[in-house]
Amino acid sequence: MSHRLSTGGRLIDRSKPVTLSFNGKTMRGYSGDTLASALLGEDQMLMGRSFKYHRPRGVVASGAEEPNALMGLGRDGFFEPNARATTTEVFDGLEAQSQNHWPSLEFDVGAINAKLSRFLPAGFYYKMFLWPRAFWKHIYEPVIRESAGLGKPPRKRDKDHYEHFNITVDVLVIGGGIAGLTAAKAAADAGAEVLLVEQTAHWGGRAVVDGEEIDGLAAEDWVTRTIGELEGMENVRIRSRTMGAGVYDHGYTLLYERLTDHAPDPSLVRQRLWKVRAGQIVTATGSIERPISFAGNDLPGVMLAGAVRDYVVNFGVAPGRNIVIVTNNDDAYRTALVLKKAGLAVPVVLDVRPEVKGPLAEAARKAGVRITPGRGIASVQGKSRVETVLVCEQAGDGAVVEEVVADCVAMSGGWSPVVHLWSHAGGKLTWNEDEAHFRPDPEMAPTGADGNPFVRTAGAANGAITTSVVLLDAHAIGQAAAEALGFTAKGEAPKAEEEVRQPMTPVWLMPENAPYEKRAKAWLDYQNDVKVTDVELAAREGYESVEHTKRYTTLGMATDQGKLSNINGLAVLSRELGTAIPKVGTTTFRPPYTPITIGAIAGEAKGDLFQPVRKTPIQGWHEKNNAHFEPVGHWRRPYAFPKAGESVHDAVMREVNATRQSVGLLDASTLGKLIVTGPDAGQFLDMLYTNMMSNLAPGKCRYGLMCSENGFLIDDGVVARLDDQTWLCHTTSGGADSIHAAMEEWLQTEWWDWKVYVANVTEQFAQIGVVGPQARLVLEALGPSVDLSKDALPFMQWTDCTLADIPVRIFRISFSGELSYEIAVSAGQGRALWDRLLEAGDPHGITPYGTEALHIMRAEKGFIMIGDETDGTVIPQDLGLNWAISKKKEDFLGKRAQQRDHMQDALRWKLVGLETLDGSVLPDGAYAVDTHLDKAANSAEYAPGKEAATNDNGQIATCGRVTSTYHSPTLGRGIAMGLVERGPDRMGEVLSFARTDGSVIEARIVSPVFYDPDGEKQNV
Amino acid sequence: MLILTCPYCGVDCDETELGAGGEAHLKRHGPGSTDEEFESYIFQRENPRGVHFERWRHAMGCGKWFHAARDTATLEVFGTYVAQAFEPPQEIKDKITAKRPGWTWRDVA
Amino acid sequence: MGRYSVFAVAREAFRNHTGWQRAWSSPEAKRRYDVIIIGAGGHGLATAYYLGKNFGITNVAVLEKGWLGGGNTGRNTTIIRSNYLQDPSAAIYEKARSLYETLSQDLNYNVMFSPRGVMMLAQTEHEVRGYKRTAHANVLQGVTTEFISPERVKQLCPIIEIRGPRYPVLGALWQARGGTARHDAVAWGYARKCSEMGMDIIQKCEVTGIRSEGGKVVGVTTNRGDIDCDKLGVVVAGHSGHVASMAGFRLPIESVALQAMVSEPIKPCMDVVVMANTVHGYMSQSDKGEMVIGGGADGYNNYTQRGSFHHIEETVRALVETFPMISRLKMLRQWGGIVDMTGDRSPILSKAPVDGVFINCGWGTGGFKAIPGSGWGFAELMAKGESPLTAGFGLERFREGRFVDESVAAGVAH
Amino acid sequence: MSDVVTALDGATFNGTIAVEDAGLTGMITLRGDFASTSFQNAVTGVSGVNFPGKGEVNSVGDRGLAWMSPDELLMIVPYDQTNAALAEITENLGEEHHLAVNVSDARAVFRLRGNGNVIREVLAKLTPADLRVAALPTGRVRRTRLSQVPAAFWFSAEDEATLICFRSVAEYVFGLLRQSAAEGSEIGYF
Repeated sequence: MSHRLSTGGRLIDRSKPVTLSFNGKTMRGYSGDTLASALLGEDQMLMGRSFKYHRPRGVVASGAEEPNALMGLGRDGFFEPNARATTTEVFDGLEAQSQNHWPSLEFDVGAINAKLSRFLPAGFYYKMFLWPRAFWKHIYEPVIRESAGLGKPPRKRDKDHYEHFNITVDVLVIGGGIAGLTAAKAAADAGAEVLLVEQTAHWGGRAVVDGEEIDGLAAEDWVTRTIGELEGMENVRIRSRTMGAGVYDHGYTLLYERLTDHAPDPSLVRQRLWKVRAGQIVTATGSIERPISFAGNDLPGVMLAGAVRDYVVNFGVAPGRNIVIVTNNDDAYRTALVLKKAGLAVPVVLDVRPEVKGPLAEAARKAGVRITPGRGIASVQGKSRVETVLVCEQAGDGAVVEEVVADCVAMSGGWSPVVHLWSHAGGKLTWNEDEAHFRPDPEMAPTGADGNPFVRTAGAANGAITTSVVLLDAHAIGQAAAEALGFTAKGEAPKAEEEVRQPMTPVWLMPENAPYEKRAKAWLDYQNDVKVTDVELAAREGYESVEHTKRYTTLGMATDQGKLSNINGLAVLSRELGTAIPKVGTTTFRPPYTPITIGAIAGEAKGDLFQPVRKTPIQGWHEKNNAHFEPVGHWRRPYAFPKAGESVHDAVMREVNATRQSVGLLDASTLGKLIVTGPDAGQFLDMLYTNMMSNLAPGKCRYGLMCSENGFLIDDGVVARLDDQTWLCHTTSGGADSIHAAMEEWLQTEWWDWKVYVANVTEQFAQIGVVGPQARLVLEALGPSVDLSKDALPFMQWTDCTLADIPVRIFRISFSGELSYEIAVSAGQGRALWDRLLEAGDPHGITPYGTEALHIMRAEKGFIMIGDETDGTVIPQDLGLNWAISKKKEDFLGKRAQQRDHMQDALRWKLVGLETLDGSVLPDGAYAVDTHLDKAANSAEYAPGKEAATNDNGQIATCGRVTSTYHSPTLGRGIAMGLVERGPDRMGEVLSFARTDGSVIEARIVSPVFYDPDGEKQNV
Repeated sequence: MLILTCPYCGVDCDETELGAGGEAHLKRHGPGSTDEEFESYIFQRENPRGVHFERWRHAMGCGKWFHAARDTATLEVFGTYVAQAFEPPQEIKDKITAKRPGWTWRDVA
Repeated sequence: MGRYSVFAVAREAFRNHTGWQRAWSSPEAKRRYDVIIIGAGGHGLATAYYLGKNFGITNVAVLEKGWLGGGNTGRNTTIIRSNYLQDPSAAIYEKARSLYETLSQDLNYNVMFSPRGVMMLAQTEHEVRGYKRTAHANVLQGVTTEFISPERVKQLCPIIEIRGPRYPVLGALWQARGGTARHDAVAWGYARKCSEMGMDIIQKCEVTGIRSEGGKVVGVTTNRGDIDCDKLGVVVAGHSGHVASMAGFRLPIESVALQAMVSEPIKPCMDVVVMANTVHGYMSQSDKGEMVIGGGADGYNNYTQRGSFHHIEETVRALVETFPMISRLKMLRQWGGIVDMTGDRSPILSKAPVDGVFINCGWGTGGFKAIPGSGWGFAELMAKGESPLTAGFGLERFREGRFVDESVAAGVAH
Repeated sequence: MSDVVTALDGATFNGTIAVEDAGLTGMITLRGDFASTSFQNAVTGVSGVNFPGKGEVNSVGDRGLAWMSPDELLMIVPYDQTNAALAEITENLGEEHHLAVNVSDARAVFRLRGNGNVIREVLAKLTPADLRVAALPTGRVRRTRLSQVPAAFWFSAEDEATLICFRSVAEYVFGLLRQSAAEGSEIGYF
């Protein structure tokens, strides 16, 4: 059984015991433990259930590669599913629950899947559940979904917060083992700015566990010394608990820093996402040990040999008392020695190599370890954990030659470099026959903006195995990285004794000729339950590419992203296909290296900071006065100002009536305001607007239209000429930035020889509309410095003056058909003027109104609204705006486009007014059905008893649609604007509009100007 | 995540400070052009897997448009230059020809 | 080739699954075919399948540079819907959706079509108007959709925050028979049937040239030699411009990287597909339990299949606002695909300037959902020279200014 | 002018650094030909500071000139002297092609005070710009992105920075800075 040893454990502090709960049970551990080591210390070998068969599973590894020990941590606003027990640091009060089982971890109904496993081979679902059709959605799929899915979903809003951090650095070194430290030191010594990060809380990686000797010091001491040196250097920054998550193009790298996961404190930042721009990146990410494929290799108690060693050395935890070791390489003997030293029994080391003669093996023999060459495991037996190991000849088919009682199996199938970060940005791999692993191909490195490599791998990640080689390699790589940035390298590599090793022997299946029954129990991907026979089946069925096999079997698609299973699976595939492994190819790795919290990706952008809210200078008043807001871009504009007990609709009606009958007040500050000035400004505006602007007289205003070069109407507004060379262009609220950008684009990239400057002064001014028959009286009450009478300031003119001693610019323009003034005032005094206007208007019952009243009034007047009458497919000619399209001008943006066939088509839908026969309001966006059956070959019923033409696809033909529709309080009926085929030629005709419920509503085609057609009201 | 150097500010811009503007060196066709010319001006675009010339705006910066010569397959940037040009500067063309033997500057239609 | 069924699986279970045959054969290319399709993705394979099924044309080769289904077919977020605004779009996407309903049975391969329902959230007044317009259009197009209330939204998808301070949910366009399918299975299922009909799917066969005589196509040149044909279908999302240039014509297309991501798997918590276009995010939950999230596309040409991280960041931001519970989930994997964007963001299914050559491309971000309809219509176009399903998507529309613009509806195509 | 207010109306926050509304500031956007001596004389004459080189900001007391683009400067003057300055520029330049507009009310100005490295750290949480001293020394202006909005900032001294954004997003930017400068969120990188 697994247990805590009485001594040892370099990372734990036995003076600091912690209490945690696992599935409600109280357990003890020590500060420095991982959740996995703490549970092992309490003999909690069973830690989870697998994805497909719900097999009982224990921890296999000791780090980020762990596939089995996934837990739910915390509760409510702090609950996190699928957390790796091997990378979770314990703290007092930690709550963990195992996953994917019902009702309990020990007894899981889902385990029935395991009994049925022979019926559930790879891709079984592609071949089953075909009939009856409806069963997939309603029966099969729900069952499959419920049994899959691992952790529970969080239910509460995340109570933690996160942030980002952007930096630029010369050399980024990822990985805090001896390779990372050496590379960082080498680059720093050359003078480069260096950032060194390590995903765990500790420095030194494997070397300190394995007790290597460097520069005559114990690795532990050498690491401490080197960290000290690095911390002392001005040009170096080091950061632990910070993982290299992803490498992107042009040196962009994501680092994932976990600040409080080991000591929760909601008042602090939980996780920080670093966005690093590095000149050179050194990935010293080490290597990962491979499991071996033998029957029963997924039983709790079967672990990686290196992990077994980690638990003993780092945490003083023994995964078992009788530990059988099975290996194909020398490294596992380190585990044997560590176990012996800890006083644990190692009944036998099964070494598949026919002859065993490496120095480490010799040392093990000396320590009294029995080694049996050429042997492997026929199968591991046990109910829910390892009980006996059946030994066989590796060369054979599994005939049992020995039976060994054991409670743990430590396996080592060799080591694979961690190449994920290298391949994220396009680095390629090469197959190393000697170590049977893929390593980065230096000839095929990811290249950056300058076309040169920007990622280098160092040490074990680069395929180096022994300490001495790792150090030499890392030193050289660190220097090379600095030199690539123009620094001059100096200094010697740290030294370690040359290590003699006996070559490893690849073992992809144990025993070599294992029969089906054994292969069907030999796991490749633990989490997703992919077995040797699954990959073989995929290959036989023609899913020959790695991508096909992965997707068909789900090999490597689990949350560990195949860190343990990829190579073994690839080997089985190549064996089945009879193709060499490198020929079969490898899969590309995608970011992140291990999963990162979505909240950390969102960073600060949540709640109030989710998106910017743009506020006008008068926003404060709106908020105080119960405005019902609607988002308009990033602005929030008042839709209406409901009074206590008043519905939004009633408020809108009241606002329209009050404005038409007396006077209303509108915050129009969001309107775009662009200054265009220069000798060529007139010529420029004549190109931008469809109508003529160069001949507008100073002091006057003109309504203008802008089209895209593709012909479509994109914006409209009133242009005022300020002086001989200067125009002020008003755009829609949404158009302010885009039209400004468009003007700059044309001036910079097409007409750069024209003398024109543009400035966006939208936010310099608050703009207030004073609208209605009493508008002039309100302004006059504020002692204007100029005469505002009909003749002094006629319609479509502007003037500078003061109102209530505040400097303003008054435009006499109208979007409502009423007598109306738009007053521009410096933003800093916008609120002051608004308040003065409210006071001055009080005797007239002045009524602030919102966007909906604005829309209704413009619709009553037949004015179009960009975004309602236009949708990116409408040209001004469609809207009866030909009067605003210059015939004289040879050219303007959109003119050529509007000459194309389809835009000249007589059958285009054109703007009309629409009046329902019953006075009701037409539905938004309703379509008029084409009842001209003669036009089409076919027809169909579209509403009870009604026929309509249909097109070749059997769709009912339409001849128009509603673009704006409102209840007009002024007319006391529904009014609408719409686009209708040849509409203006069909005045008086009644159209049928289809409701979504299949019924129809009839409306007559009328003029779009419903109110004051002769414009008498705005000219008073 | 590209980095491009704004030829006006001289600063290295993060992609998120920039706005992409599509193919560079297009010739405007207005009234008087044929339907084919106009279609190609508005819609037909070079879409090479390799050397490409494109427009960028230093949107979150000086607001100026500039051009970049970039490889769309490797994302290598051969250089950036001001937008007031009918074709890339000679040194950028030379640099590309050196790095991509056989490459020649097309005559922009 | 044996039929797939629960009985077949049971039978094989007792002989250790040794009896399964190859899902598709891998033959050497013949010298000549009636029709060659370049590209063994979903659209290419579906085209071949319907050429055989609907028109009896089976002397067909499908040439694939890499592995079948290895392109965007296997890189998308598997959403299937047809609630489009414009008639031509609604027609082809609804044809596709209706074919998906029975595709598993038709192909005898479970593509796991799951009509769990697709909702597009309206979070501004403008979107409300846009989606109501689409709902009205859909009624007449024979596409079943409805505009539903915020309460109904909450009921259908409890994890949505409908009272978000910034963008409260004002309603949604709901298509109950929209949903998802298993993307790889669609390609594999079509491939298996094509192979069964005697068509040749030739993988690792890269077309390096298109040969024509007197303005008519006569065949292709490949890394495995020349192959002749009467008709050539080009169905190579992400590489269309490249292949078109071999035939000597240009396309109104730019290729950009589009990104997607999945979270770690969790137990079922979301039974519908949700698209929130105001905040540019969409999400569904796969049968494995992963939250599948669609990201944005780069604004610049990019063939790296990687794309930029900030799109993921922007999408995730938006989704955390709308689905606060995902904040504590972890991103498992992100990836990119190359998508072809046309001038009006709608696809091109058209005769090409070269006689005998047909082009199917420009699906942008919306290709997967269209596969069966695209194959059906494109097969008809290739066989008969015209098809009502493809009529609106001809190349000439860009010259005439006759666009099929879906961006006009509040819903952006995904 | 008593009723003139800034967007933040004097808001301040003290965390790892001090964030303050800089109050009413006169700002003029100037566009013209930098090569023209008359243009140079006009703006230096009015501002009383040297013409800035590319990416530079020169200031003396409450007056300054910041390089915004190859043809755009931001002139800073006392708020109540803005119109006078404008008039003077217009007069000095006469017919010469240029643009000079008052943007004092269109912007919000923040003053960031504290340890210079911490100020850089706070900003680095929000902008992709390279904030190493070598890349952004005192007297150099950087126009960039602050989370989701455009902004410009410069160090007038190693322990004081000025940040400018659009008026409408002043509250958003204040919120960003407040969160990034929250106690306990120090990184200690720079």
